[in-house]
This record gives sequence, C-alpha cells and structure tokens, in this order.
Amino acid sequence: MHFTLSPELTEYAANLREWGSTVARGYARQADTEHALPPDTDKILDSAPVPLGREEFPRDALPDVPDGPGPRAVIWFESIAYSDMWLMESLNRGVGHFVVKAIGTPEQVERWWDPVIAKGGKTGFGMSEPGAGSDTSRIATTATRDGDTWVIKGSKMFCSLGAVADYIVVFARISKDGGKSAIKAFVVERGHPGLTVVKANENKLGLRCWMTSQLAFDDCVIPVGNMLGWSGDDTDLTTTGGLNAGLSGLNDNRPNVSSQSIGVARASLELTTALLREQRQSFAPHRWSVIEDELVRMAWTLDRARQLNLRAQWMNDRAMNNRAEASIAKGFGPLNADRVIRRCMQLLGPEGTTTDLLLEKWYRDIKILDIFEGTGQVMRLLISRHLMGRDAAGS
Amino acid sequence: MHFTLSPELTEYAANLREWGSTVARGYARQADTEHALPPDTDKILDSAPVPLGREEFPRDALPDVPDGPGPRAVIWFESIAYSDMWLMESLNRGVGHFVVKAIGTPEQVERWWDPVIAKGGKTGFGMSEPGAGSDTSRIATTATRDGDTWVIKGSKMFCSLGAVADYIVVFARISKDGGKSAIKAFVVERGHPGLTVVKANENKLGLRCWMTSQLAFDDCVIPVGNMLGWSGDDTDLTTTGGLNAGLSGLNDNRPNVSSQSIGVARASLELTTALLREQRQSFAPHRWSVIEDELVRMAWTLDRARQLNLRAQWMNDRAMNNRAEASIAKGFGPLNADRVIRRCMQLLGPEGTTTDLLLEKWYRDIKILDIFEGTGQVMRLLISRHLMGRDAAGS
Amino acid sequence: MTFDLTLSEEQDAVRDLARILADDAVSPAAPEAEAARGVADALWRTLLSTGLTAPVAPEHGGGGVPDGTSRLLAVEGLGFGDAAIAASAFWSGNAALLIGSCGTAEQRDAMLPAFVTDTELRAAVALYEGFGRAPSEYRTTIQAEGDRWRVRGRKTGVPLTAGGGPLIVVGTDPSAGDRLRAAVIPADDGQGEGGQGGVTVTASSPHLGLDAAPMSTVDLDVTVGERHLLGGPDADDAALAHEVSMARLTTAALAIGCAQRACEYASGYATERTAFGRPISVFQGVAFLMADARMRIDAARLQVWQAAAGLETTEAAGTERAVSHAVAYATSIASEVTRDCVQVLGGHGFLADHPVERWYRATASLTALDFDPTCLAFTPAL
Amino acid sequence: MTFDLTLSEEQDAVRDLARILADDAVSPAAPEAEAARGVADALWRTLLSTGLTAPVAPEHGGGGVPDGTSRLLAVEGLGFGDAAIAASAFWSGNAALLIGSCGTAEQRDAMLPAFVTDTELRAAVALYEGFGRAPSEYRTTIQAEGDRWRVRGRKTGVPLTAGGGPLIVVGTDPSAGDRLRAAVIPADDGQGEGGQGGVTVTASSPHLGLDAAPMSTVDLDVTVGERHLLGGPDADDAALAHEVSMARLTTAALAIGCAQRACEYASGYATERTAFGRPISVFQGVAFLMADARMRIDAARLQVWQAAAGLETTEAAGTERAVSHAVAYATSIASEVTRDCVQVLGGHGFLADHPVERWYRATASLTALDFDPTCLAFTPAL
Repeated sequence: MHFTLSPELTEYAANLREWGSTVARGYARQADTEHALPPDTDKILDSAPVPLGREEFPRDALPDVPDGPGPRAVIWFESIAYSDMWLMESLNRGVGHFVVKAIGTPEQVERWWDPVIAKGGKTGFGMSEPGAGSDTSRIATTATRDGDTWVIKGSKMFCSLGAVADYIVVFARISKDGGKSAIKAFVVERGHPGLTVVKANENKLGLRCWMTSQLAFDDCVIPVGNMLGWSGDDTDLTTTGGLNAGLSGLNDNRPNVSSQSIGVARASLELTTALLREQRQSFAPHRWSVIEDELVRMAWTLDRARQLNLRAQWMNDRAMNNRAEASIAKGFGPLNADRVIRRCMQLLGPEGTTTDLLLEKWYRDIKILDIFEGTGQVMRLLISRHLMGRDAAGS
Repeated sequence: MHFTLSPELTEYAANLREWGSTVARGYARQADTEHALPPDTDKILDSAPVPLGREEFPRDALPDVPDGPGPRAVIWFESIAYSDMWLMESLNRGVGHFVVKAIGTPEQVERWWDPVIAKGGKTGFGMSEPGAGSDTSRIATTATRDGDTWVIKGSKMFCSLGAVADYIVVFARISKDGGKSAIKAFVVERGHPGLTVVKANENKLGLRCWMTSQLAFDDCVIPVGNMLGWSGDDTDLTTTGGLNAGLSGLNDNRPNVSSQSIGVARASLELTTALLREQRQSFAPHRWSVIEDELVRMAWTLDRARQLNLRAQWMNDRAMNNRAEASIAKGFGPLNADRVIRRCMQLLGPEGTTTDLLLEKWYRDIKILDIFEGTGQVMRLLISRHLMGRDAAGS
Repeated sequence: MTFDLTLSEEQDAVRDLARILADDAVSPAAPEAEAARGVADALWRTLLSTGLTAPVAPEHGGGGVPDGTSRLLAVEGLGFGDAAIAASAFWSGNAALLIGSCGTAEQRDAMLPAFVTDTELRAAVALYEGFGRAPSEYRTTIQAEGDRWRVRGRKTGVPLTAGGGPLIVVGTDPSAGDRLRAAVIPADDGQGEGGQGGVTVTASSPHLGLDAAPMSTVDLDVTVGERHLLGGPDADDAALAHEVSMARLTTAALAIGCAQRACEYASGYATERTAFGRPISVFQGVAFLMADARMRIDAARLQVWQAAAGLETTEAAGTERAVSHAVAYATSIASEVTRDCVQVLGGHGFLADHPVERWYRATASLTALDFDPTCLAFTPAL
Repeated sequence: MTFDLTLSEEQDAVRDLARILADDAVSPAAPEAEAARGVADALWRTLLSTGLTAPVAPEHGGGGVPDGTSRLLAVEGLGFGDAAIAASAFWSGNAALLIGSCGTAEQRDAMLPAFVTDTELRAAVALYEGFGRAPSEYRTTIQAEGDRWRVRGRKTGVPLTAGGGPLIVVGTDPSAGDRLRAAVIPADDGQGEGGQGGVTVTASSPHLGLDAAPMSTVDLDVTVGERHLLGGPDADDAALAHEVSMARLTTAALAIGCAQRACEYASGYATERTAFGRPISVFQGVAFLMADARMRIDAARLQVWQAAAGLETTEAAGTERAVSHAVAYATSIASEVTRDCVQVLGGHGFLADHPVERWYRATASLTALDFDPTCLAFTPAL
C-alpha cells in the first residue's frame, strides 16, 4: 500500500500551483467583482508553464503519469481550485457534451461531442428548476411530440453556461406518468427560437464567474432527432437513456468536487499560515502555540479528505464499484473545508474577512460544493443505503 | 435578568456536594460492583448534613429557597448526581405513584399515593417492552376485561424497581384498535399471582444499582378498580387517562435528567482538574497550557447546559409553556456531558480509565441519560416540530 | 437575587420596539445599505430617534440610558433585521454609552448632546486589535507624558466616523499597572492636537457581509490634553472595563439576532419547499439541523446575557474572560447556524434571491472581529 | 510509487484469516475473556499458532514476519472480533517484532524461539507514560552508567507479562541526544539484575472494557548489562522508532476494528428494529449517524495506513507526529462512533444483552492510552 504520488505528478502539481497562485490568482478578485471570467482568459491560460488539459489543444493534454487518471484528476482539481475557482471555471467547458457522449447515438456523438473536443466549445446543462432541486423527479418542463418535432415548454435555473453554450442539454418530461423514466434529455442549440435567456448569470453568494443562467423554453420546437439516444424508432422511447443514464456519467465527478473544496481550503490555510507567521510577535506566546496546533490540525483534516478522494478515484480507475466511496469523499471534504476557511478568518482577526484578502471570496465560493452534484445530505442518504439497504434514510 | 442563585440555595448545594463527594461517593464503586444500593443506605442518607428531600420524613424536606422549586430541582439533581448516581437511585422512590397522582381517582390516590408519601414505599413503572421503546404505540401487553377483573398478559423490560416495588403501574392495551388511546395504566401489587419477576435487575452498561426488572404477566388477574382513572363506569373507558396522560407528568423531569448529566460531568471535570494539577510537572509546558484551556472550555460547556436547565425549570415554576425549552435542555446536556467525561479520561491518560478512578463508572452511568425519558433524537424531533410544525421530522 | 429571566416592562418595550424596527425599517433596507456600503441618512435618523442605538441621559437631551439587558435586547432585535445596519448604529452608539458612563461632567456636556441633535453623527469606539487580545492585553497604550497623554497603537475593525462624531480609543496604561484607559481623539485634527504625532485612518475594504458597516484601521501616535482623557486621570477603570465588555457583547448579540433570523427563515422555507412528495421539513436530516441550530442559539443567548449580568456582580478579571468566551461561542455558532441554513435551502441558498447568503457572510465577519482561539478550538466536522 | 491500495496476495490472506478468526474464535470468546480478565490459554494458543499476533522469522522457528500493512490488517481484523482479546495478543506480539527488528543476533536467538515454542508466553513492550508524551519525549531514561545501563522511569498501560515473557522498556538516552533506546528487563529477577535497583510491577485495576487485556504500571530503577540493551549500544534507533510507531498504531487499528464492528452491528439492528411502523433505519436521524460513522472510520483507517506507509519513506521526526495524530483521530472517532451505535440501539444499547456497550467501553480505554491533547481539541457537541 502506498500513499505517495509519483515524482512526475508531484512536480506537475507543484508547477501548476506555483503558476496558479501567482499568476492566475491575480485575476480572482476581478472575476468575483465582474461576475465573469477575465476577458483575456485564453491568454492567461496560455501562460501556464504546464498543460492544463484543454481538449481542443492536443499539446495541452495532461501528462501521462503513473498514478493513473483518477489520482491525477484529484490532484488536478485540487491544484486548479487552489489557484482560485475562477481558473476552474475557465477550464469548464460545461457538461452537456458529456451527457451526449454517455447516452447519445453514434450520430449524435459525432454531431455534438466531436466538435467540442476538437474545437473547444462550451455546452450547457439544464436540469434544475425553481421547484426541482435534489428531487429530480419533480422536473416540470415538458416535451410534447408534434409530428417530427418536440415542443419544449418550461423554465430552468442554475443552467451552467446556459447563456453562452453552443447548445444546452435540457431535461424535460415526455409524459405525466412514468416518474423519472419519463424524463429525457434534449439538445437545444444556442439562439434556437423559443429559447429565451431570462437571466444570463444568476446573482450568487460565490463562484460568481461561474455562469448559471435562467432560461425559458416557450414552445421551443426542436427536431425529433434532438432527443438524446433516439435512434429513429418511437417504440424505444421507454428505454431511451433519460435522466438516470444522463446523470450516471456525472457520479464520477464527486471526488473531484471534494478535491476542489480541499484545494480552496488548502490555499486558505497556506495563506493564513504565512500571514500569521509574519505577525507572530503580535501574539501572546501561549496563543501563538495554540495557533500552531490549530494549523496542523486543519492540515490533517484536509489530508484525510484528500486520501478519501484519492481512494475513490483510484477505485474508479480499476473499474471497482466506488459508489459508496465517492459519496463518502463528497460528504467529507466540503463540510470540513468551509470550516477550515472560517477558522482561518477567525485566526486572522478583523482583517481576515476584508476583500483585501481572498479568504472571504473563498468562503463564499466554496459553499456550493456541499450542495451541487448532490448535497451533503444526499451523500449521507446514499452512504446509509449502502450500509442499511434501499429503504434507509427515506424519511 | 439574573443568573445567580440565592445564598441559601448556594450554601445548601455546597454542603450537599461536600458530603456527597466525600461520604456518599465512597459507596459508588460498591454500588456498581454489586448492582445494588449499599445495604446500609438509610444510615448513609441519615448522615447527610442537609435535608435530602425524602417525602416520608417531614424534616427531610428540601429548604424553601427564594429561587423556587424549579431551579432548586436543577441544583438538587446536579448536586446529587455530582456525588454519584447511586445516591440518585437511593432517593428514587420510583415513578409509579406519580402516575397514580396524575391520573388516579381520589380513591386511588388515597390508596396508592398517600401511603408512599407517608411511609416511603417504592413504586414501579412498567412501560418499555422488548419491542417498544421510543414508539410507545407498539406496546403489546394486553389487558382483557373479564367480569370485574382485568387479565394482564405480556412482558415488560426496563421496569424500574419492578422487583421490589410495593406495586407497579403497568401500561397495557385494552383493545387492538385505538392506537395510543387504547393503552391504559393498571396497578399490580407486589407478589400478585400471575406476576413473575423474570430478571430482578438487568445487566447494564452503567447505573447498575438502578434496579430495572424484566417482568412477565401471565394471565395476571387484577380487580377492575385497578385501572387508573376508572370511576366505576365503563362508558368512560375511552376518556380514562391512559398513556399520554400518564406520561405528561414526567415531561417536567427532562431538565432534571439533563442536570444529572451535568452533575456527573462536573464531578469528572473537577476530579480530573485536581489530579492533573498534582501532575502538572509531568506535562510539557505547552501541553499543560493547552490542557488548562481545555478544562475551561469544558466548564463553559457544562455551564451552558446548566443555564438551559435552569431556564426550563424557571419557566415551569411560572406555568409557562416550556415544552420546547425542556426538550432543548435534555437534548443539549447529556450529549455534551459524555463528551466531557471522555475527554477527561483522555487527558488523564492510561490511568484515567481504570477502576481506581470513578470516571470509567461515570462514563458508563451517564450514557442512559441521552436515552431514557426521550432520546436525543426524540428531543430533536420535538424541537423541530416546535419550529416547523407537527409534520416535521416525522413522516 | 435568584435566577430570573423576567423582563421589566421597559425591557419588554425595548424588545418589541426593536423587533418592529427590524421588520419595518431595517430588514427592508438591508440590500440597499449593502449596495451603498452604508446606512442611508433617513434610516440612520429613524434609528437614532428611537433612542435605542445611541442612548443619552435626559440631562443631555436624550431619552434615558437603558440597562444592559435592554441594550442586548435592542442589539439582537435590530440584528434580526440586518446585522450590518444594526452594527453600524450600535457601534456608533457605544461611544455615547462610554462617554455617559465614564466621562467627566465636562466631557459629557461637551459630547453627548450631539448624539441627540446631530442626526447624522457617526461616532466610534476603537477596541479591537486582532490577535485574540482581550482589553487587558491591548497593546495600544495611553499614558502620561509630561502634562499630556500619549496614545500609541493600532486598532482594527474601527467603525468609520464619516459623520464627524468622536473617536474613542481604548488602551492600557503601562505606567499604571496596565489599567484600562480611554481617550477621545479630536475628530477635527488628523495630525493630532498640537501636531505632536498623527492619527492615520485607513478605510478597510469591505468586511464580508458587513458592507453597510464600513470599518477602518487606525494607527495612532498622538498626544492629547488631559481633557481628552475619558474620565480624567483618575477615571473609574472598572466602569470603563464594564462598558468595554458591553461593547464587545454587542457583537455577540448581533450574531445571535442574525442566526435567529436565519433559523426562522430556513425553518419556514423547509415547511414550504417540497421534495419527494413532502415538505423537506419532514426529513430528519433537514429538521435536525434546525433543531441543533435552535439549541445552540438558545445556549449562546443565555451565555451572553449571563456574561452581561456578571458585569454587575463579578470581579473585572473574571468577566473579561467570560466575555471572550461568550463572544467566541455566540459568533462561532452563529456562523455554523447560518451555514446550515444555506444548506437547508440547497441551491436556492446560494442565490442572492434569498437573504440567507447575506447572513452566512455577515456572521463570518462578526466571528473574526474579536476571536480568541483559546476559547474555542478547531475540530473537524467529521 | 503512486497512491495504491492494492493488497498483495499475502495481505489479502492475512485479512481473510483475521476475519475468520475474529468471527469464529475471538468474538465468541469476548464475554468469557472479559469475565476471566484474561484470554484463555486455548484461545491464546490458537492465536499464536496462526503466526498473526507474534510473528517470528523462519530462522527462529516462526512462519515469517509480515509487512506493516499485513500487521495492521491483522490487528484491525481481530479487533473487529474483540478489542481486548486482540489487544492482549498483539501487544504481546509487539515484543517479538521489536526483538526481531532491533535485537542483536544473540538477542534474537535467545528470545525469539520462545514466541513459537511457548504457547503460553506473554511478553510486553512498555511504551506509554501518559501526559501526551510521544516516544521522543519519554522521560524514562536508558543510559550508560559505567559498563552497565541504567533504566529509570515509570511506564503505564504496560501489558501484564504473567506468562513470563520478556518485558521490553523503551526510553530515551539523555547522554546521546535523547535518542531512543530499548532494554530487555530480565523477567526472572524482580530486584534487577545484580540487585542494583528495582522493578516494581503494579497490576492496574481493570481498564474500562479492556478487562481481558490486563495492564500494569511499572516503576523502574534498575541497571542491566549490555547484553540486555536491545540491539546493543549502537543499535539502529531509526529502526527502533519505526517499530515503536507500529506498536502505537496497533492501538489505532484496534479502535478502528472495534468501531467498524459496532457500525455494522448497529446498522443491522436499525434495519430490523421497527418503530412507528417502519424500520428505524428509514429515519435520517438514525441513518445519518451511521453514515457519519462510516465516513469517519474510512478516514481514520486511511490515515493510519498512511502513517504506517510514511514510516517507510519519511524522516523519523515527522512520522512521530503523524503517528500521534493518527492515533488521536482514530481512537477518538472510534469512541464517538461506538457512542452513536449505543444511541441507535436506544435502551437496548444500554443492556449487556448486546455487545455494543462493550465496544463503547473498550474504545474509551483505547483513546486514553496514548492521547496527545495538542492533536485533537475538545469542542462542545453543540
């Protein structure tokens, strides 16, 4: 059993963090204030001394390290978020095309996946609605068949990249019955008639440069072939990949979300440690020694989360069933991470929460990580079902 | 607003704790080992320099302090438990007669309450069953009417004082329908035919001198007048005070249960503080100063619980609705108390958990306090219903 | 005296008034005040006119100075409306209380009437220094130098005195056994009276969630005449310690008011929001978060009240630690409570459409203002 | 090397064997061992015969010494059966590991064969001193005095060596930069070899839940000849530090095994016990306790494994702290987990009819054995 990373991955991550915390982090405040990525994002990204993994640039591929893609992802997500979450968002092409890849027909993949990989477009993901969060069965947006078309009607919120994406994968219900299995995924391209951007970017607590849009589908007519997985035969409708299939590809991302929280908390802890050390003489000796203990305790807390993340991804690389372990990783990391940042601000005192430092931003950014892709409560539900069967935690 | 206690109550409590921690505490180990009160309990109690509140001795009445009976109870329960929980049990006459007082007819009160107060008997309380804990609606013991008698059939566990009580108030179901309202309280006197003591005292984690019996009612025939609240008219049956009425008198006890947990944790903290101070030179200076902080943090934790207990009882004295506050008190105290004792043992090191000290006993004794008279989970359920209505936390 | 939570008629009235103000005036103004980074003059006048925020005795034209309990009820009550607006108003008002309790007759006459007549006046007490320091540990010194008094040190989290009201600095006097002293820094003379030194006020960047209560860092090395020494050379330092403790407890009461509001809001949301066919309040994973919140809030409130009551009865040294503990606990649990309230709202909690996110921010700033890490330790959530 | 949790075939086999032993032999023996305050000879022989508990190299008649991971898997596995029985066996076996890794050839030849041939042998390593001390801080000293070595100090939580096996004392040498040393105290001579001092073994009263693993306090002021110095005067102190760390991690792995068992037991109970018409596992207030338990157990296990792996790769100074942190976390969460498991069983959890109460007790003792309060701080539950 080993708990070290390869020298290659260690060096890659060190270089990434070095550049990320000096160069990229310099744009963090601006991204927050302007609720948008920096205008010269591409130039900033090009200045990175290591590849960042942008699919459209073959030479930007992440290094092929002996650790495997899973642990590499853990370290990559942690290091990117360590720089600042805006960097994460700048590399976020969206997830719509992953859904296409997961449940689309070969023709659909060719049409909507390949170009994104080749040319680097962005894709949107429309699932949440004002009345439907964790309970996806409550999706109320409808798709009604009309000859060779589907007519989409409804509202979406939290639609990531909704206002700028080349297309949006939107989930809608094709019948009132059938629960989740009646919810299917449809591709709606940008500017398509009937699709209105109600709000390009929602006003959020944090992660403000992450564009989440509110969209209205007002009798939006799309070709029948835009239903993902539809092979031209309507008798397939019940088996056509829908909500669950569309989401399954996202489950693997849970340890990565946790890694992001650990990256942000680690940045906070390192910054705080450096600032406190400069001010050491200002602390009473007893208090200083307490603080040194606290910093170590926080570092161990983050490290425990990191190991859980690595485990989940290491298992994934081996095609081991890691559903419980992925949930554990996501349930554990974010909950500890915001607590670490809060404690860092407390230790720094009144100046710790001003906009002169990034901790206040990170404390805002990080909160969503215990919510999206499954709240901490949903993670506990999944873990307890793993322990106690499918009826567990139903109430 | 005031947070002090009267000099009278303060002095009473100090005297009680002084005697309790020197004299009474000396019997703690014995009570644990022998799963019974000391044989000379009455003599020990008589040696107390302050009244202990035994009803059967008029001169033993608790002092009439300006704080009122509620805060007096908080301090009394805390101080008795501070001595050791065996002292609590030695003063425990049971709760059966309280149920008689709460829902009995005047004749029943005269027959089963008055003598206990006058002469100091003990009374049992038979509610829990192997299959019915927090969910009292699951009580399966039945009472079947047969002419002028009731025939009781079933098993009880956790029946406090069951094997020695003058009588037991046993809860049984008079019909299969009607849910909780079909559960009534009956008086079964000691040695009554059909009542078998299966196990006089259950083998428990702690509080071992607290006699809890397992009883079997095997076609146990009792007079019809032994149903509490029955005034001779069968048409009253549905309104005759049953389970809920019988329990309502016990709700007031919740802050007292919390106070017991605080008393035990306080004893642990004080003992630990004294022992650690003797060994101060054995600690590295930094560790010692950390420990001093810890001791203070624990004391504040207990004090917060104490204030919540006082508040709930202070409200009760004024006939204010304190259901939420009583639940808060009970939800808060015991959960913190066992944590304090555990930490004390950790600070004391390997010797902290041996039977040479009482901490290990106290750590065992205290666990039941977050369980009986409503678990911490039930308290949270009640509090959340107070916040969010009757459907909260339940479904 | 015995344990007694009875409110006097006056206290009851204060609580009711504060709640009405919170609902009608403070809460609705929160978004605008945040955007404007300050409390609008009209609202400021409203708050001042109630006499709640900057109480002044009748002989100086005010409506009277309420007792400490009333003060805490008022602070929590307005904090329930909005922590930042309430902070701004009460932190200014703390200066009036300090002058009223600790000033000489001349000082009271000179400074107090303006708190009533000048409806735009913003005053400040410079307390905090960071580093977990309690007042007796403040490194800002105020000590005699010839016939003048030299004030030296650095204060952070000082309310901005944009309105021109007095700035009172609290420090210790190393020549007098580190006793607590307070000096009024003349507001009209940024270079120090007589040019002997300087006062540099550096406006801080906004504090997370407290945009409407702008603060500054103040660097001082200035000498002032004896008439600027609050209460004079022989001032009652126990009275000063008392008022300083009450000022510190203001922060705790603000946090409690904010957490209480968040708990009520999230509880209400949970009863209305449905998922899986039922209101989410039926799920114990949600409901118990709110039950824990309620327990913590109640415990914190009692501890703060108890600390305030202790100021009347206990030795100063003990009360200072008690205040540090009360502030650390109240503000920390307020942060955790508001965090859990955002969680109850899920994705909606992350949107500015609901005010919970503001409370999440504001309590974080409140808990960093005056935090002593020896009072409450970090432990992992799991 | 990269992050890799793959178990070798041998490790897999060890884990499987330990689990079988736990289920078939250890768990059923727990009540009896507790009552008897010791492990019955027959069970002791069974455990020894597997080679899991006191591994000895083939050249000394044993079946070979497994790697550290195997050791931890074995400890956790038997701890899953019963913490006290497993503690008794592994703490004795730690002596064999210490001799095997750090002894001179003569010492190995003299002492190791008995671990194989004497099926009643109970040995002990005297490590703990309380007071949060890590090994480098041990105040028990082992230093040269003329041509002999003087061992002075007090050890607590020392397994009883009733079976007459060697007692190994670990201490620091102030004459050699506080380097770690270990000495074998001759078992047959309570007055110290040559009468120059004494060894007083005071049997401790039972430790909460660890009745079957009796311990003692040992007061030492004794001189021993060089042949009793483990590894001789120039022993490899890094190797010694390594084995001492592994011995400390034994306690953490025991706690994890016990917590894992409790979590599985309580989870099973919750699916069978009904209340309000449904299994209590449907209530998130119950289910989430178990989910949290599972998360903590997994985190603690990885930290312990990581600390063990770090012994192979990292500087000794860093690993000592890492071990202290791993032990503090693993044993503390084990206590909390077993506490919550009792809670899930409610009143039934308080009865000895269910084994959960034993686990509640045992983990409390494990967490007090080797606890450094700087590694994990007290915070209120609410």
